[in-house]
Amino acid sequence: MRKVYMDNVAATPLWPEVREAMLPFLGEVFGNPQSLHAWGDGARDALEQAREQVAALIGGTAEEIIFTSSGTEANNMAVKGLARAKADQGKHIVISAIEHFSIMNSARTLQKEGFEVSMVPVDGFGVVSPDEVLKHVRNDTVLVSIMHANGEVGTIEPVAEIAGRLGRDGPVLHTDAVASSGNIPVDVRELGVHALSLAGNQFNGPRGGAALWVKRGVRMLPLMDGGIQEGGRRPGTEDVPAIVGLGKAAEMAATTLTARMQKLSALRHSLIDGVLGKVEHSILTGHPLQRLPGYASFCIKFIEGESILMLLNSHGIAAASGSACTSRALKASHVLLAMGVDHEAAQGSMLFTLGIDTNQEDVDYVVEKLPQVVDRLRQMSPLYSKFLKEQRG
Amino acid sequence: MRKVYMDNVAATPLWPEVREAMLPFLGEVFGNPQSLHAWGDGARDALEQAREQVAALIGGTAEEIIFTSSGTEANNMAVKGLARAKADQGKHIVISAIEHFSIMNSARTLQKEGFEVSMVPVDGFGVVSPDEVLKHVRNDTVLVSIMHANGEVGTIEPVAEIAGRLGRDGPVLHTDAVASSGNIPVDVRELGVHALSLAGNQFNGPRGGAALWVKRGVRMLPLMDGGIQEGGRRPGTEDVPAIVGLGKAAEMAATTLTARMQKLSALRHSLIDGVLGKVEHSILTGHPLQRLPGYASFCIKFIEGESILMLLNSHGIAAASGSACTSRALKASHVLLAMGVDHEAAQGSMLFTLGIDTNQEDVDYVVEKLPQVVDRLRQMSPLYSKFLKEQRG
Amino acid sequence: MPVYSEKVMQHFMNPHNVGEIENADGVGEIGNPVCGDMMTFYIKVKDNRLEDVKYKTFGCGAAIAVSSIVSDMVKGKTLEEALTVTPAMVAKELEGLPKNKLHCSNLGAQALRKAIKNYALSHKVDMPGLTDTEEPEEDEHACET
Amino acid sequence: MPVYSEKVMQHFMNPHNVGEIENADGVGEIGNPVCGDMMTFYIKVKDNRLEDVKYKTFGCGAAIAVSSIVSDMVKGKTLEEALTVTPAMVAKELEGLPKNKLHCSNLGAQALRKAIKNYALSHKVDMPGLTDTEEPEEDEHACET
Ligand SMILES: Cc1ncc(COP(=O)(O)O)c(C=O)c1O
Ligand SMILES: Cc1ncc(COP(=O)(O)O)c(C=O)c1O
Repeated sequence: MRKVYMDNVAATPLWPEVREAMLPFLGEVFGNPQSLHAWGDGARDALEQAREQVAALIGGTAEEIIFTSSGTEANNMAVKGLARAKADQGKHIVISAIEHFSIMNSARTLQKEGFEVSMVPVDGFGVVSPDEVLKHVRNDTVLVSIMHANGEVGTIEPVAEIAGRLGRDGPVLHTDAVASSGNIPVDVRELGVHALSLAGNQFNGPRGGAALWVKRGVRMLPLMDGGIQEGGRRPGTEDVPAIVGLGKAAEMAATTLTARMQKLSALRHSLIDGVLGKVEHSILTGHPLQRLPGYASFCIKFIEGESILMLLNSHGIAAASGSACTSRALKASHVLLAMGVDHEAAQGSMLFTLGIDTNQEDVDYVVEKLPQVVDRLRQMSPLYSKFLKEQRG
Repeated sequence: MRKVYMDNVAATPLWPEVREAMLPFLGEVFGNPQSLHAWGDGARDALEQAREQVAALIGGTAEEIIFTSSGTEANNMAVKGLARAKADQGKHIVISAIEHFSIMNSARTLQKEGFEVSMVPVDGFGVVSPDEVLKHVRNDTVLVSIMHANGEVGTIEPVAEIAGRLGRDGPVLHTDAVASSGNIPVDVRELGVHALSLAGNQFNGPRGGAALWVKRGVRMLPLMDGGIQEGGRRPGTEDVPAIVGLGKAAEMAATTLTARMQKLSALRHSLIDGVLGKVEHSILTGHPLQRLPGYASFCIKFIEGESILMLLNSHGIAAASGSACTSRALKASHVLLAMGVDHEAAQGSMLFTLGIDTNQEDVDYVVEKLPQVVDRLRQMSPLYSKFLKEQRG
Repeated sequence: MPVYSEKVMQHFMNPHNVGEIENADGVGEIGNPVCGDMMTFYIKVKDNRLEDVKYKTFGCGAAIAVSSIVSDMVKGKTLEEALTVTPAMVAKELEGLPKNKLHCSNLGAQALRKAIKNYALSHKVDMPGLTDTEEPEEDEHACET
Repeated sequence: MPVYSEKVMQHFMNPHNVGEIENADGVGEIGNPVCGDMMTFYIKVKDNRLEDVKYKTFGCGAAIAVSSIVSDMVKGKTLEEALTVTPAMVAKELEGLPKNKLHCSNLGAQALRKAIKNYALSHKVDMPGLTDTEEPEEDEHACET
């Protein structure tokens, strides 16, 4: 059976070059970068090289990079650390309604600490309008966090515009660029932000290698306490193999970016056209153009995401859904609901995320199999039979 | 030149079996354990197997294991999460004076949140006496955190006794077993604790793979906010390769424990005898018997640790020191000072940590080279010439 | 996959008795698409026995497997026998369900019960404990929107 | 290793002019073992020149390299020339020092200055700006115990 992996938002395969770069650090080069001997030297050199590579990917400087264990950790550190560092100047923060849970729930924790949180709504395409952001900013707003691209529908947000509108004297601006970094151009100076989160596992780097970029001079309290690693801002023995992998992935991402974007956009177009053409009562979610190159997301009416995924899996196809049943908490995606998708349609959400190994045959295979799967589930759906009866009658 | 690595507290080489176990997860088995398809299944099975392996190492159950990215993170989560969860019952915690910075500084953060922190002193061997702990416990004490073994002098603490004295209705008891787990027997039921931190990189597992064991039913607030991984207690995409490595290392550690302890204790004895015999004015630090098998720690008078390390390195030998100069903060080890070692002697602290690859020739080589290094530095030490003059005069 | 048993997978991949019964003697619908799961059971009754049982289901893998196994479990049984089917029996028959999918087993038993009640009421059959009681509120775990 | 320059490593591995001078014309001691670094400089003065300079040093690699380079830099110089040596010059001569080791370069310059002052005072040589001023307090960065 053909195997088609279209769940690159959940996990990406390592670039072979990344794997190669990491292997020595699982072998002979096992030292601790803090150690005062040759083993430490090897590890420290690698750590600092990775810092340069990551900085280069996003147009920052090496000293501004703090390595973390995940995008979630980077987001927690940013939201809590930046807000808490300014708590004496104000206790209000602004986020969008479609942020990742690591931002949403960090904001909720700040709420418990006495911060007020304003949530900026989005339009039907999942776009956060700069005007709306501005409306929510107050005198005591110390932090604004608006994601660079959404991980469920792929919509790219106008972060540079938001930064421009907030102005030089505005609050600290953080952007969660976990879904976008390595996949579209990300430049911290062009974006005009003060802090930016990224994670290697979103661009064919390893898990465990992520980073928070914090602009020089911006104050942030650490999330964890401990020793002096990462200048005391993120203590704990550095995960050198993962960081080396992140660095190499950053380098690979930078050099392959344009070609990859072109290839993935073309494949994604083909997938979207195929699905919308062959599956009746399906809609595209997210912005039709301002979206991550490899993201094809839909709502397929009358059926439910988990069962679609299970049948796709039986055809060797991997994808994701934002349905209630596919979430442990049994809640439909807050992103889709914020975009105005109704609860029922949200149950049929499907997200195909294409990656470096995806080719046209994969797309064709999905476009062939998905309609069969949808048909089969609709045959047993009480909603679909009701719909047909209503149509007839 | 011979290469002798005796800094296993800073970093351990991976067991070849651990490396082998990890490799597939840097290759084909790259899925996300939360995903609903075959790729996710492979990752999830591996994750749950690792959970069993780690639980087995410490006598816990798999559901009680929370994977973290480091010992530091596990300690932060434990101290902050356990204390904050009980803040309504009392705001006092007890730690020892020789805890790792991740505990010390987490306690300091709690202090800023209104908790009171009592610090239990240690004796000259670095032992925390159960009596002393009891003296500091009050009605409003909600958490006691006493490390299982110290990472700078290797002293093993009487945690089971402390647990016994605290009794069934006492405060929550956490132990930082990062230095001990995998190196000596650790059994959470025998220790009688409620929570325990461990890290794979202390027993030839990978960086990025660590864990907090929390006894079933004990409440803890999470350190990070985000999705539903680890039952919501530690969100963020799971670092499957590191966790698989941790699991395999736990298994390896368990099966090789007795033999390893015997071998390392014998080598350590030989090293200690050699150093104390050949280096005048050197003393052993830590407990002479109740210590981690591979830990040989000394204070060498009249000279300073960093320069010792640099000269040892020039002979191919890797070790560590707790001198002020070797720390970024330029402070002498708080552990040595708490044990009553004076500041001057603490500058000459040396820690040799033996590991799975250490053999008798390595020990002999260190016993041959260290006295030469010490002599050379004493020749240029003003303290040593003063001492000699005083002795003569 | 959610950690589904082989039995669940079998029933999901090949659900038995899917469909509607025209002129059914009883129909029971439960759940709500908003919550992610919805089942409609159709029954044909002859001589107080479930001569035929069919259903349509919108929902996750567990919901579909539950519908299928419930239809198997009760087909040919007397109405009274069918009413003794509990969610626990359904879950057991499926060799277990993940904790967060247990509510699906409730839905199956409840939809069937509703269909039988619908039959009894519409055919004026007195069934103590069923026709003389209010149905319990639908299981709420399914829906925390 | 701390990120030491090659020059630091050379001087550390092969420090020049280590030792004491018996019947030195001036001795200057600075630092404190409690803080981790201590230097004693010995000078021999002839015709207002540093005919010989030796030292003993307790401390980190940087402290030893600093002592060595300072002794090189001033040997044979007049006292006035020697006094113009600043910590920045020392650090530069060593091709840089890690930020947290910069205080070591202060120690070197200060120890030498103390030795010259000791010579001037004991030999009743008037040196404006030196013998008529209080020594600044020892650099405090070295010691935050
Ligand atoms: C936009 C966004 N932010 C944050 C995260 C969290 O990343 P992680 O699970 O690796 O911590 C994700 C994950 O997909 C994401 O898409
Ligand atoms: C006793 C103890 N606790 C905690 C830690 C912190 O571990 P990590 O640096 O891996 O986070 C260490 C590190 O050596 C340790 O020895």
